[in-house]
Amino acid sequence: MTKTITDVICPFCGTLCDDLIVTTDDEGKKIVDVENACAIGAEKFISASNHQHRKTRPRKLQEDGSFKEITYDEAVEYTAQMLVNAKKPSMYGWSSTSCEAQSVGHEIAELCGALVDNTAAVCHGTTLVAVQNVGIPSCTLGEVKNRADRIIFWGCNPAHAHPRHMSRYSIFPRGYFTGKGQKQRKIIVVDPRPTDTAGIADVHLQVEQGYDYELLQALRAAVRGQEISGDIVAGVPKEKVYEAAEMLKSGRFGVIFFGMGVTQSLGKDHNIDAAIMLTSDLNNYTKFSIIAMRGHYNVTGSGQVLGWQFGFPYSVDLSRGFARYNPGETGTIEVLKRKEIDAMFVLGSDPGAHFPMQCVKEISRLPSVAVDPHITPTTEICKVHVPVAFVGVEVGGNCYRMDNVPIEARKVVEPPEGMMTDTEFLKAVLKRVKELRAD
Amino acid sequence: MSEYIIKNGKVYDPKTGIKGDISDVCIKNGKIAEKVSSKAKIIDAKGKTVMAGAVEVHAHVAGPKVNEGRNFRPEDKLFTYQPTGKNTRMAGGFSIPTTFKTGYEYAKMGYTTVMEAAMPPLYARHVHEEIKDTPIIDEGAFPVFGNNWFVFEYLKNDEMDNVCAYISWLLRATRGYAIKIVNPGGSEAWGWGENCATVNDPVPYFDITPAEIVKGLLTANEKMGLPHSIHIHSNNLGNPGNFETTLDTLKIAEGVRPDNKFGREQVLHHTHVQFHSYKGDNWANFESGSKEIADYFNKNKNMTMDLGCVTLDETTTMTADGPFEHHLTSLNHLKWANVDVELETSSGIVPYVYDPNIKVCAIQWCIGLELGLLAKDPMRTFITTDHPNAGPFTRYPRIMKWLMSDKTRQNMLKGFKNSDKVIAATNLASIDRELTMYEIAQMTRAGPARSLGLYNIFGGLAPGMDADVAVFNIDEDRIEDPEDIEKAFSAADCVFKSGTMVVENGEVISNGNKRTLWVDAKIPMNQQVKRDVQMKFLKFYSMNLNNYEVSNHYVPNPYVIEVDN
Amino acid sequence: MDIVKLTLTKVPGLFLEAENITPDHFAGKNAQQIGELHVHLGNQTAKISDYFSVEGKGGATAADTRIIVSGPTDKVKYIGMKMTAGEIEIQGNTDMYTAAWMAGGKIHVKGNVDSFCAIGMTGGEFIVDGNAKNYLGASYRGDWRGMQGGKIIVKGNAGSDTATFMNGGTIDIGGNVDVHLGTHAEGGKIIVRGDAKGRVGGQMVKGDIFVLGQVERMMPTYIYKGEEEAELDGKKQLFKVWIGDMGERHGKRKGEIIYGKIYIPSDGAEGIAAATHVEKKKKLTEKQLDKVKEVFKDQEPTVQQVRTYIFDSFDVDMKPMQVSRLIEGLKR
Amino acid sequence: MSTISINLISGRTIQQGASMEGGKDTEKYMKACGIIEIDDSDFKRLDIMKNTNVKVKSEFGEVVVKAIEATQGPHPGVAFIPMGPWANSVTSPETYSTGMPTFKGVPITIEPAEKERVLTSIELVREKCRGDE
Repeated sequence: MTKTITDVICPFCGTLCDDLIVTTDDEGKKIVDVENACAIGAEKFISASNHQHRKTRPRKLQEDGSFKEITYDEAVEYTAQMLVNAKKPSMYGWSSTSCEAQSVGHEIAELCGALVDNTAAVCHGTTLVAVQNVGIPSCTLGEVKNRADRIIFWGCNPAHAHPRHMSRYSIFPRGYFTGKGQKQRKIIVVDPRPTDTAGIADVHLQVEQGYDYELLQALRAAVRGQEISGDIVAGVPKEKVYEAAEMLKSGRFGVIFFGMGVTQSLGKDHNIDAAIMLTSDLNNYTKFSIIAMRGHYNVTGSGQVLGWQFGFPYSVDLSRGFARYNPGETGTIEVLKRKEIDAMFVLGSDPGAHFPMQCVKEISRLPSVAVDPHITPTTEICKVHVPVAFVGVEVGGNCYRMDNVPIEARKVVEPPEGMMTDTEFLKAVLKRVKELRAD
Repeated sequence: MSEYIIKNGKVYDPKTGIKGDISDVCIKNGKIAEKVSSKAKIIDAKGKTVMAGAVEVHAHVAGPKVNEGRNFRPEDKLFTYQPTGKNTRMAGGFSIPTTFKTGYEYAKMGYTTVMEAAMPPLYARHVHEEIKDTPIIDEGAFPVFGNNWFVFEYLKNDEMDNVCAYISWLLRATRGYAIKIVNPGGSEAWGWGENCATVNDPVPYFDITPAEIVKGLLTANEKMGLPHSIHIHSNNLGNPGNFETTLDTLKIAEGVRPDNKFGREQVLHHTHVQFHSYKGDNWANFESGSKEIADYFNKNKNMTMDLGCVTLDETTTMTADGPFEHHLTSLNHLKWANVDVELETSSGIVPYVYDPNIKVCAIQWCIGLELGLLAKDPMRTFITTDHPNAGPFTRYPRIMKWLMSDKTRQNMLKGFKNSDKVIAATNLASIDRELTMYEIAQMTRAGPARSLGLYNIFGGLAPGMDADVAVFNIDEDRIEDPEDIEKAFSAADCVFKSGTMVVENGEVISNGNKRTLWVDAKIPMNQQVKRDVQMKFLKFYSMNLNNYEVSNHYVPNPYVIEVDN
Repeated sequence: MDIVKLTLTKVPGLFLEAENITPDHFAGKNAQQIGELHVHLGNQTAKISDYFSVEGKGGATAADTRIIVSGPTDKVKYIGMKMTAGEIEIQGNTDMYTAAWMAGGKIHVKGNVDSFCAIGMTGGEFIVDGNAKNYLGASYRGDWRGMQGGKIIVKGNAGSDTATFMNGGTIDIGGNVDVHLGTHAEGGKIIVRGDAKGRVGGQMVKGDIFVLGQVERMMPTYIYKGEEEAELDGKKQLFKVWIGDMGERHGKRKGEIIYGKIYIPSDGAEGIAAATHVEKKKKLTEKQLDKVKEVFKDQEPTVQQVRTYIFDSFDVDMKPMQVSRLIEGLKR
Repeated sequence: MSTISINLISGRTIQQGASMEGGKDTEKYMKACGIIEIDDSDFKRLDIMKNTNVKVKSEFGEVVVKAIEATQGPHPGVAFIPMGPWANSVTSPETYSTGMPTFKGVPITIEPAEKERVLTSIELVREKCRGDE
């Protein structure tokens, strides 16, 4: 007999699908089947279940470059000592874990005077900066499904990065006021490449890479009926800009989804700033919203927990006993580049794979701990690797979707024998940190 | 649990009718007691004021829009931080403090129970996560119902039983406390960029009017016998001339009698009335409508209100009234966040600087205080700032000072840049009433507790009630400088929460044993509502029904008010 | 005026935060008392005297106090933060937030400064002989009040995001600036004596920007308005004037809409008009252009086809956007 | 055969996502991310065969990846490496004080390197972090 668990949350991307059906063997130990998930989500469940491939105990890097197995207690001790003894440790990641774990991590950071940062640093951090400059008129994904007749994907490629986004929320679903589904919607894609997402668009504006800001401001001018200089704006003919502006204004409810194409290109927060202001302007003519296509399944949650505990969504510096924030100074990339920190703790992220190599090298130079279920480039260069159970597969916890809607992840199988969850590991570190600081 | 006896203080307690007499207050097993043993710790309150812990009826302190406000205003934190203490986490923020600071600051002012004023049901889990991280104070949250598609459809079809069953289900699913209505119909209209400016503007595509929504929810509330009445923020907030819409809304409750077992005497609570008491038809001839509102309110005893006093600070406005915030950003050009929530509500956030040198801001300041002074029954009139909309809650002591001292008010009035114009547009200059300490206790303790249906446990010092007690270093008969009022109420001498001393000499010494209040109305889900809920989740929500309900571990220490009608 | 001499004697391992180095904090204190003031390194608290030698004493008031900082102060942040009066002279380089939220007095840095210097400045004078990095005279994150008053002079270059949310005051850059100059500005005056990298005055509501060198690529939302006389360095000169940002809201004065303005000297402004187009490093000759026209006559070629043809035939490696423009041109 | 200059962007692909969740120490991850997608016209300029290894160089580093035909093209003048350590060996750490590196829009050169091997992610970071010390 197998067991079937419904309404399972997918712990991969910020779309946070919550309709997965997972079938396990009768002991609840092995996953047999995953329904409704995209290829990536299914892979996550199946690979978690493949125990042979995983490390199940902490490991410590030796002089010769090899790893030696250590106990969880030893790993807790190393981590606590490292954090307590550092003058300015960084605790980075937090995006592939639950809000409960984040909360414990923050308490450790507060006691140790650490920096706390999540993967927004290399993802939607500049979005958060733009929101701080000009706000963000937004809505939940259900609003998109029920009302939207204009969908813009700007610098994002959901066909690859958020595979079920288009079918669940944005292009295909039929909602309360959108009974005709895709037929009722006009899709615009702005991307320097004719991506697979662009393939299903009504209009593809092939923007010159790195000039989104110019195009966005030109669109804003066009929406206002103002003049634009030059015949071609950022690779797009002027007439097309005016046409696009008309198309946006003529809808009843529009949404701009945007991704790394604007957050990581030249201009960064300015691109998003302009996109938000375009959305804001359009509300003088019709209804418009804008939503960031957040990557990690709980990077949004990390921003929320940091927000209510410290008041800032990422790159929070607690070193002075109070919270400060300025990503250009306190961001993990900056502190690694400038060599401002003296220890590195990573949980729920893989900077080794996703940071520029200069920063990766700096991590490998520092006392460091990586907490990750997988073997990753980060675990490979850190001094200690602590494998833990998979959140959303082997342990539950709260997560926040890209539109900030909280959904509680479910546990579907048991972790391998004797493995800790990240919350348990953090609680043990917190306890030890308190003891060390009391001395 | 320790016993305490607070001796020799001047006690102000509407519950027992003590009006400043020297009296002892005993605390035992977390409750107010008749007497205590000789082991009781003695607190000498000679020359000091003793009151029950205060009850906040309306503040935005937890949830998605509060947190968006925090995250999108890093500048609100600049130079405000208090470092980690022996018993406290680090705490910062001015207009939208962190959860820790929220708990500490309320407690320091002697507040022990706080109601979060607007919880979008889809985000209930978030609200409870924040409440869980807010130390000391007991909290509840009001889910919003005034723009809910289920409510629209049932009311339109006149299916009152289904409305009640749905409300009961949603209160349970969200662990909510009361029926909150924000800009009825208008926030749904905002889904199309529109609004309902009067009580008779139909909601687009739903064929129902704000008046019908309010009437329907009010009827349901009394039919269910919930502890609190409907809690309403009516249409047309913040616009010149809106006092008429406010009166139209209040009239819906005319003649309706309360029906509940909690001692609640009103059928409608109108919140932050200051924002709804404007005359004139544009910002140039903008003036106070406080007299008209207060007159109506004084005559009709089945309603309560809170003030929403403007404190003349730089703050952050946030409301489930989406269209209003869009209007505001077009006036002040400051950053604007908006979230429309599927099938349920909308919301918006805009920072705002209430500059005393701007005529409109000064008039708003007058209106809030006028309402507090013109309202004759302090048991039905509560001090709020609609935190953080008209100002942060940390300014309550300042509002108490203004209400208690005509001199400070007149000095303020004279000091405004547009003093003459402000005086001409308002009534404040001609009001010399000074509220008494007893009236303050009514407005901040007994009144709100009774209005919330909690007067048997909170807001008073009768034996058997929860031992929420605050001692302030002030003597009503010996106030030399009105500034002393603000000083005393900003940092209580000591505060007890459920019998635990949480504040001593103005400093937090314990994180107490915080509880979450929610209402279990116990109306079973009928087949029709069950089917409707399943259908709407399948077709229109973006979340599965089975992932919607807030599970118990987000409410680790619940205080469930059971309704047995 | 009393003088305090601080000399950095110990280079910090990480970065040092020294917001206490201001005339406001030093006033009324002797050398020993000044040495007792705190500096911070990560989560550690130390004394000024742990890192600096202190000579002299503070004046009676901040205005009577002059501080001279020397030594390798490259890794010292926050010098002069929130200062209201007096003077600071820094002999070498300093790190971030020098002169942040400065309200009065004078700071003179003889070397370079890092990012976020003079953010939220409301008054006083901040002079840098070397270069400044990014966000000079900008606002703190989220604040709509950037530089509101005072004067910033940088003799070298400035980085990106200079003068974001500027509302008042003057910024004078001797060299070049990087991208995003005067974003969201709603007042104030910016002078760039070298070149500006691009995105000058993006989302500007109001304010004046003078660029005496070249603007690499003018925003498409700035409109050329013709020549106008304006005063610079005390003399009237003729400038070419662009107004914008046409995508942004603008206020009115006496019924007339007030735009942000970019001034470029009329003489030597050659190539500015061209700057609105992409730089033409690899250009086709007229003859080659005719050839391309002929080959693709009556066709709707893709960028890829044309680009490959040009590369194969003439060994010219054109950017795709140039090619796309070329195709647009061919159609007309 | 020749060296070409081109504008590099990086980003997610579904193969990158799936193989990453399958394990970054696997061959599959290298095959999904240790590649560079190049437009047809740029292949011509480069004058190499498809599916051969190339060396990508920028101001910030260099890496060997396999050149494949653009899957979401045409995008002449733009090359694409899926996000991962290969892309990050050459991306720009310049943040303009926003905390965000410039992962998209990095000027690079591509030269043929048929004889050189594409390293796995683990080998790659090991070499970069320990190799040069």
